[in-house]
Amino acid sequence: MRITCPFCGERDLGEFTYLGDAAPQRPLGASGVPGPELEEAFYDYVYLRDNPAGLLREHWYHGGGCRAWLIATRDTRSHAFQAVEAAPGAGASPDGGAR
Amino acid sequence: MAEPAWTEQPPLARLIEAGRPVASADPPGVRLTVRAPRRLVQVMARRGGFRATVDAARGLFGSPPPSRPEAVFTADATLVWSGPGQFLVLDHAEPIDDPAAALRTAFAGTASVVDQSHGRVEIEVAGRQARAMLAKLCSLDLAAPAFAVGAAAATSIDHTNVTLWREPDDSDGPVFRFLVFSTFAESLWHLFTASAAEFGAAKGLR
Amino acid sequence: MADLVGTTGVQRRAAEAATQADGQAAAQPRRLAAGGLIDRASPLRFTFDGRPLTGFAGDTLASALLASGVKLVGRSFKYHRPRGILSAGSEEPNALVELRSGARREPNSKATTVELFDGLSALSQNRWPSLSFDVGSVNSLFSPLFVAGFYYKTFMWPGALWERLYEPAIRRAAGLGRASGLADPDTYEKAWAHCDVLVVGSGPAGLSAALAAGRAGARVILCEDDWRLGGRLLSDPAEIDGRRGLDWADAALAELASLDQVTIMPRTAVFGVYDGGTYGALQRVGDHLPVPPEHQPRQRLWRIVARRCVVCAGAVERPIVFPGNDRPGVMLASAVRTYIGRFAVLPARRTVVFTSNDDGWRTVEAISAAGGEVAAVVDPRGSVPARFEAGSRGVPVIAGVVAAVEGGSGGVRGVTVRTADGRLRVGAGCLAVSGGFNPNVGLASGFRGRPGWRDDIAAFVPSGGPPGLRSAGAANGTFGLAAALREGHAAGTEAAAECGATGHPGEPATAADEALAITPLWHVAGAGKAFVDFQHDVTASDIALASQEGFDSVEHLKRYTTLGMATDQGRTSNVNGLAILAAGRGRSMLETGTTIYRPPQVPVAIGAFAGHHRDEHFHATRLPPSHHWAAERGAAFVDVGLWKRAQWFPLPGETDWLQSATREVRAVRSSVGFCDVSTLGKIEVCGPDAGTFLDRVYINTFSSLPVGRARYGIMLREDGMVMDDGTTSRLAEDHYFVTTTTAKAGPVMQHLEFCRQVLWPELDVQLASATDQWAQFSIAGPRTRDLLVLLADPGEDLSGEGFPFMGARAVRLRGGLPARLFRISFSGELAFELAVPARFGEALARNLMELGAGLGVVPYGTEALGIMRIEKGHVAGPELNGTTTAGDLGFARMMSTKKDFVGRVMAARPELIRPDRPVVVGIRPVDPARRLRAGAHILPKGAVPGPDTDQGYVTSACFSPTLERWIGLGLVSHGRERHGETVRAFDPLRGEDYEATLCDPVFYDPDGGRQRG
Amino acid sequence: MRYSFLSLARGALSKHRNWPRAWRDPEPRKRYEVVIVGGGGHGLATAFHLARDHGIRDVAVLEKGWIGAGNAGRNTTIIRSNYLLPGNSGFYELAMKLWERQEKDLNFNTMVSQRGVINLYHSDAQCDAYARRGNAMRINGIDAELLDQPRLKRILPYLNYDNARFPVMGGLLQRRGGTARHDAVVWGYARAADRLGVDIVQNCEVLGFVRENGRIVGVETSCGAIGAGKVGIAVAGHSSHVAAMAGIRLPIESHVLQAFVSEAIKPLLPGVMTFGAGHFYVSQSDKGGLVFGGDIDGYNSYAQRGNLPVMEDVCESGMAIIPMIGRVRILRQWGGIMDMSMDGSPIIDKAPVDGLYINAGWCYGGFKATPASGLTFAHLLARDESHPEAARFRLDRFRRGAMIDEKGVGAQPNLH
Ligand SMILES: Cc1cc2nc3c(=O)[nH]c(=O)nc-3n(C[C@H](O)[C@H](O)[C@H](O)COP(=O)(O)OP(=O)(O)OC[C@H]3O[C@@H](n4cnc5c(N)ncnc54)[C@H](O)[C@@H]3O)c2cc1C
Ligand SMILES: NC(=O)c1ccc[n+]([C@@H]2O[C@H](COP(=O)([O-])OP(=O)(O)OC[C@H]3O[C@@H](n4cnc5c(N)ncnc54)[C@H](O)[C@@H]3O)[C@@H](O)[C@H]2O)c1
Ligand SMILES: Cc1cc2nc3c(=O)[nH]c(=O)nc-3n(C[C@H](O)[C@H](O)[C@H](O)COP(=O)(O)O)c2cc1C
Ligand SMILES: [Zn+2]
Repeated sequence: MRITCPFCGERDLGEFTYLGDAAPQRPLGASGVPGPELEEAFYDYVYLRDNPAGLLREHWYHGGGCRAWLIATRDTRSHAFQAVEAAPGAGASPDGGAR
Repeated sequence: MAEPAWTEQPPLARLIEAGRPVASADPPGVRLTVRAPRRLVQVMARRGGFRATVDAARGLFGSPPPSRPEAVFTADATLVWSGPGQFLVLDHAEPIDDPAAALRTAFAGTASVVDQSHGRVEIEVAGRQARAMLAKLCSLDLAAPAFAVGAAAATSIDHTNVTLWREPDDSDGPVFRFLVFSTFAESLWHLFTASAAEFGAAKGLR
Repeated sequence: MADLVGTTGVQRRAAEAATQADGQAAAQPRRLAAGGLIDRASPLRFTFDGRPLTGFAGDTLASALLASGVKLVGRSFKYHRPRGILSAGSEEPNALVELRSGARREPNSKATTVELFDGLSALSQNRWPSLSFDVGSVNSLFSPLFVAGFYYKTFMWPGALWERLYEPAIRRAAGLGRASGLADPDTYEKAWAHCDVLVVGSGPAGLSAALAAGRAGARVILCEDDWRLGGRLLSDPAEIDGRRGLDWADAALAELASLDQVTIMPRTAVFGVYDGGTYGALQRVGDHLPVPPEHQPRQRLWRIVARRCVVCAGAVERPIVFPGNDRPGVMLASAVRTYIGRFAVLPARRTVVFTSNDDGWRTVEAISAAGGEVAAVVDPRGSVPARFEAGSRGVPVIAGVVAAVEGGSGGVRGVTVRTADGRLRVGAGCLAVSGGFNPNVGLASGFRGRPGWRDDIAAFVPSGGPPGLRSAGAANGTFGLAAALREGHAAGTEAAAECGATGHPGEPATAADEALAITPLWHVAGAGKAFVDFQHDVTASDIALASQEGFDSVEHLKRYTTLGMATDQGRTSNVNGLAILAAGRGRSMLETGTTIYRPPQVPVAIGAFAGHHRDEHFHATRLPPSHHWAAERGAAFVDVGLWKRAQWFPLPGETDWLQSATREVRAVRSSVGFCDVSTLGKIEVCGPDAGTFLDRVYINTFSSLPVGRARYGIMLREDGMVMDDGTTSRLAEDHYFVTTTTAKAGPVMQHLEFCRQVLWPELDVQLASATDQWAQFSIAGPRTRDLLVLLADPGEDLSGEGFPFMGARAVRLRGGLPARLFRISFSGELAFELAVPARFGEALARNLMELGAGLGVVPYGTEALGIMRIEKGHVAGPELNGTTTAGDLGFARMMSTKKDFVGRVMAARPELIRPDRPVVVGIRPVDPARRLRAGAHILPKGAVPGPDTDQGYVTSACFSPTLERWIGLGLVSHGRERHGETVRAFDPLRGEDYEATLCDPVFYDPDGGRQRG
Repeated sequence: MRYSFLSLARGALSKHRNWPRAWRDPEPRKRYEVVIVGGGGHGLATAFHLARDHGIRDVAVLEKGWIGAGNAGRNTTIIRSNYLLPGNSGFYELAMKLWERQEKDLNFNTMVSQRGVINLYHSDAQCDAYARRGNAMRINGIDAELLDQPRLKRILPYLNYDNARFPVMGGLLQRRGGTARHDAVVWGYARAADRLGVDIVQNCEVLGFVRENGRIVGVETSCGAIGAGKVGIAVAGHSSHVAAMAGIRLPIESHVLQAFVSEAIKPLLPGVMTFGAGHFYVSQSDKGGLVFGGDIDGYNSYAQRGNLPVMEDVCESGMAIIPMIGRVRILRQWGGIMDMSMDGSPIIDKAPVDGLYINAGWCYGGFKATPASGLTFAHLLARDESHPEAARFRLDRFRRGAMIDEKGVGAQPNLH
């Protein structure tokens, strides 16, 4: 399998590690003091997955390369990649110019 | 009272004396050289600070740092891309207390600066058969057009991270430079020499 | 080199007679006097079952055996039937041998692909005591019982006998060759290659494809399994562009060699296609030599990254299923042609050709041209195809089918032909069979694709397939030479264009067109065993039985009968089997379908996939800065992840580790010692938001940590379990220095990058791994300060006030070396961690030894380190086992309630805060002399062992030199309330069962006075 | 017809013309009391136990392909009960006891072969961890032995003891562990269930569920709608896919696990061995092939095939621990779709929707579970309450925090 890192270009699967579905959003990411009221939301975030047979947006880490976290769109039936973007905070971004 | 003696341990020195013999070819197909340590500083642009970092670097080195996987050769330094928004500075600046101090001031507020002078070992792989030998270690396409002089990459060899770039060719072929993690250096050196053996390899320190 | 095109049969017979005269060739009675692509100037000696034989350079083992008149080569899997050589390629099901001897022995080697070398030795397989007399062949007497799936129906009673009697018997009977049982003495390599167009196969189609793509300017790699390129052109007379096929091939190769964008790889089989245009290929670097050349591997595994692939892998001829079709001497018609044309071997003087298609008639021509006698051509279609009339003049043609074969292990003696009006017998030493051709669709079906079916050629052909891959030539069902040339050229041209190559591909080569006319004939019913899968002894009636019992989906058929599961993967048998199933069920071939195609196309040695990763090079080795110094001192080393760490430093006279470790601990506790802890993960966390960032990843707070101070911290996974712990120091407003455990350095770095890049991109933080930059030593013991003052610059204030407990800052050492000093302790002693630039690590060790000599300084290893942390009650790896919460480890109160942090919410789930959870306690055996072992379980005193009485276990244990007894830590239910309680330590695995007392986990320096002192 | 040596001999005389189908090929009826989705080992075993233990014979097993087309037909056949944690120990030991009597239960030789399973250890820490596990097994009445190096050498003399990267120190042995013939297990359950009246319907894919005021009352299939009193899902790698048809999200990801088989060779390895310092486990099939595998590929997949990095990793480990297999050739490589749960342990529970029951989350360990999975799932379907040995496999354990995490890697399926 080959993954095209937006920073490094096309690389072999061996350079990447996988985390999984990129859809779940961490409840209350930024600030504030979460309490029990968030348990359900966190349970969903940590444990439940759509696990589709088809297109999946997923987190990959280019640990064997530039150390950027990536968000790839891949078909889980064919392994074919449709797109690979950088995670919002990869490099120095958010940034007007190049990363 | 005895003063402590701070003799610096040159990288891989032991192995190059005790390296296992390899087929001799004349001229050798591959030349493996462990480069003398240089100042090595990792510069990481702050959030939204890449442009400012580029300007600061231009001021320091006379040319902008790489913003793509490239190595920039300036008058007295080599700037190697090491990831998005960051690069490595390799030069011969006088070893002072804190090698990174000067750069830290220069990049104050625009980039974070970390000294890696002892964190990596610089190895050069050159010679007619350098590419054939590296094909055994490196999954990248190092052929001339695909990996031109000045191209750089952050990749891995034997599951360990390396930074590599291509220097201008010399009389008998391409020249590649690697930065490998110091604690992995001996392991990788074995791999390099074993892979070079069939082509006849010359090994040395510089 | 002379060849046989143009020389007539008469000349040939004369020539043969001539060579029979001089004895040399008599050793090879079946060798033709002239022709073939062998080098008669270099004869090669080899042995088969110990019998000395000779062949020539350019022979395969099979061709040399045939030349020497050897017919019987092996025994079949189940019935141990005598078998000979069926094919001339990697589809061979019968002629399997044990190649080479000793540690280099290779079982199941196909004689038809083994390149002959001088001194080669081969043994026949799966027979005892000998090939000609094989006791196992009694199996065939019981063959009425040994039908498909018989073992599922019996051997059930008495149950106990299965493992003891039946199964061992089955196992011994099964299997084929014997593995060497010795470590493989040869080396293997792996390598990467990149190209635009990968061409698989170098027959007319492959050469045309490579030429077209190469001329167009694409980067081309041409892989050919065979050592000589040319494909069928090596075997069949042909005319291309007005010259001899072979000459055309040589010219094509010369042109390809002249294109520097083209790489030609002989002896290289493309065995599989993987995602993203990655192809696996095996290069046999040294297999054609007795031993590989120095510094060269036996085989090299290539990962070829290709944007396009043109598969020109040709087609495999299939036999016809009829009674006795497995006799030695029954061969594929095209194989007979190959032995004649390429190897100058005439398998037998008299041959019967049995064919259902035109291609068989080429064999008739070839045999006659070689001076052999075609006793008869049996073709159910009856008439002679027009274009073969000339070549087969005078050969008797019989409209019928072969219904029986005479002969035994000695080989074919004759055949019985069934015609419309009765049976007749024809004597012959060889039966050449052609049931048509199966294109090699394996690669094209590599992604579990299903091939399509073409009635006109009665064969499965590629349909769809992996992205970027296309097939051409016989591999695509295009059997005619002219068509194969055209198709190959077209495929190469398109592939190159798709890669952006703009050059001119030149013109396709031309040849006379000859389509394959075929009337499929799968199975000739009749008395006697008719084999479908030769190697696994699957017969036509096995297939009927499986179908009758409901195993009629192709996959059930395969699994029930083992059809196509042998080392040839059914290349000669699958389609015949499917056809028989289809006929029986009245289904079409397409409805019936094929089983799934899987890599590898040709079996690949496990060693090749391993490459150099074996023995001590299985994984990379990581060495801390003081490694060589420690080695000089004779330290014992232990593997911790990839690291080699000094475990203890034995002194002369010390006989076991406990003695050394105990001494080291005592020395530290009474004076001072040091330990290289550089393996701890070190991460520089920089940027204005570094503090906030750390607040969110740790359960406790770091934004409030003053510059110059260190703090112990714990981070959780999002599921609330403890992930890692370590000390973090604040070196500047915007600069923290985080340390992780040795094991978790990588995962923590990845986690922090995830937090930085994905969870909180708004935070301005940068992360850098500094693990390799610093040599960090722990220096511990009451005299630590006395040692440090000798080392540190006089200007540095190391007093209790000047450098308080948990202080952390950059310092300068005597001689001007810059360093970092942290006053942290995991031993319960006054202790510092001192970090110097890594290349000064050895110097630091030497200096500490010299300067500390007067203080009785000792270096200590991981054993002493572990003992002291247990004495002090510090949790480590065994307690941070991924299923413990901060509360379990006694850090409940460290969890800030004022902020969000990773894992906070999930950590509050009811089951994770239950009062009866196992929590960290101290444990010591009641009997002070008794050894405590980690892994022992804790039960209530006197309780009967059982799921309900199992209350926890010992996580860490050691002999405490300080308390002079074995102590340990454990995770025990309600542990905190039970200090002082006597429990049962139950360790049946090591035959131990004793009483122990639960206690406070901090055995040493409970009030922390010493480490603060 | 009963299977026995006698019947086989009789068959021989009649040229085997009178062997009946191993199981019928029925047209699906309009309605069944219980419909099981998935004709793998678990689905078929469930049907068998429903019919035999609970007298519920109005049962259909719907299989989208051929029975055993999924993981049951492609697994490396290892059976063992050497688990550490409460919940797993009892359950897998129940399975082991059922394996030991399976030939009798099914009148089918599934070749259960208790040749032993050894997990190697390479450090003192690993040794202690195995001691903990082995002791837990003993406490649960399961056989376990800790082998030191000398004893290990006697059983596995050809391991790389001399110049291994990671020293081979010993192993944890479960003698009762071993292998069973995977396809035979499927066929055996199918035949036995069929003889009790269960309809096994192949080439019948479930495409959706039929609901009546909130309750599941049947399934939509490629062969039309089929009514059901209760529906049990046992579709392994497709669990999320099928559960989604009922609007349910599961704590499961589907991942590909590869396996490999070598050319057949004469007996070489006695039992099952797993390499603790790499990713490699191996046994030798009755046919003589070395059947081996390692870690999952690590990315979500429904493709039933894997890639080279894992294949190389597995072979590197194999060579490292058994240097003599270097010249043994890999014959075939395949993959299967694992239902990897968030804690590495299975789920046997009622679904949040009435009338629907879930059997999933088996990861790469569900073959050995097959008999117990069938028995306990049948119990749940018949009685609407968990079988005591499966009581901890409830879906709500994640919400409560009662994960059963043998590896301690947390909610990341590709690490289990
Ligand atoms: C390579 C590999 C090695 C393994 N090794 C081992 C091992 O050594 N030991 C061990 O214990 N376990 C092992 N496993 C795991 C084990 O095989 C599985 O956990 C177990 O087989 C799953 O249960 P099952 O047999 O019911 O699943 P399956 O056999 O997969 O049955 C599920 C069935 O449901 C069918 N299905 C899916 N969707 C639908 C639908 N919509 N409608 C109808 N039918 C449908 C599928 O076609 C399939 O036949 C291994 C798995 C693999 C892939
Ligand atoms: N009935 C017929 O008329 C008939 C049938 C089949 C072939 N042919 C003849 O065969 C030729 C067809 O040409 P072609 O080029 O398509 O086939 P070919 O058989 O001439 O060449 C195929 C080549 O591919 C190689 N190969 C196969 N698998 C490989 C792999 N996995 N990796 C590397 N190499 C591999 C083989 O060693 C062989 O050299 C024509 O001469 C045609 O006349 C004729
Ligand atoms: C225990 C076991 C043994 C196997 N032995 C063989 C074998 O000897 N020959 C063979 O061709 N395949 C063998 N296979 C692989 C199967 O042919 C098949 O590839 C696998 O079951 C996956 O099915 P699929 O390839 O049809 O998808 C074996 C599989 C298993 C699980
Ligand atoms: Zn990258």
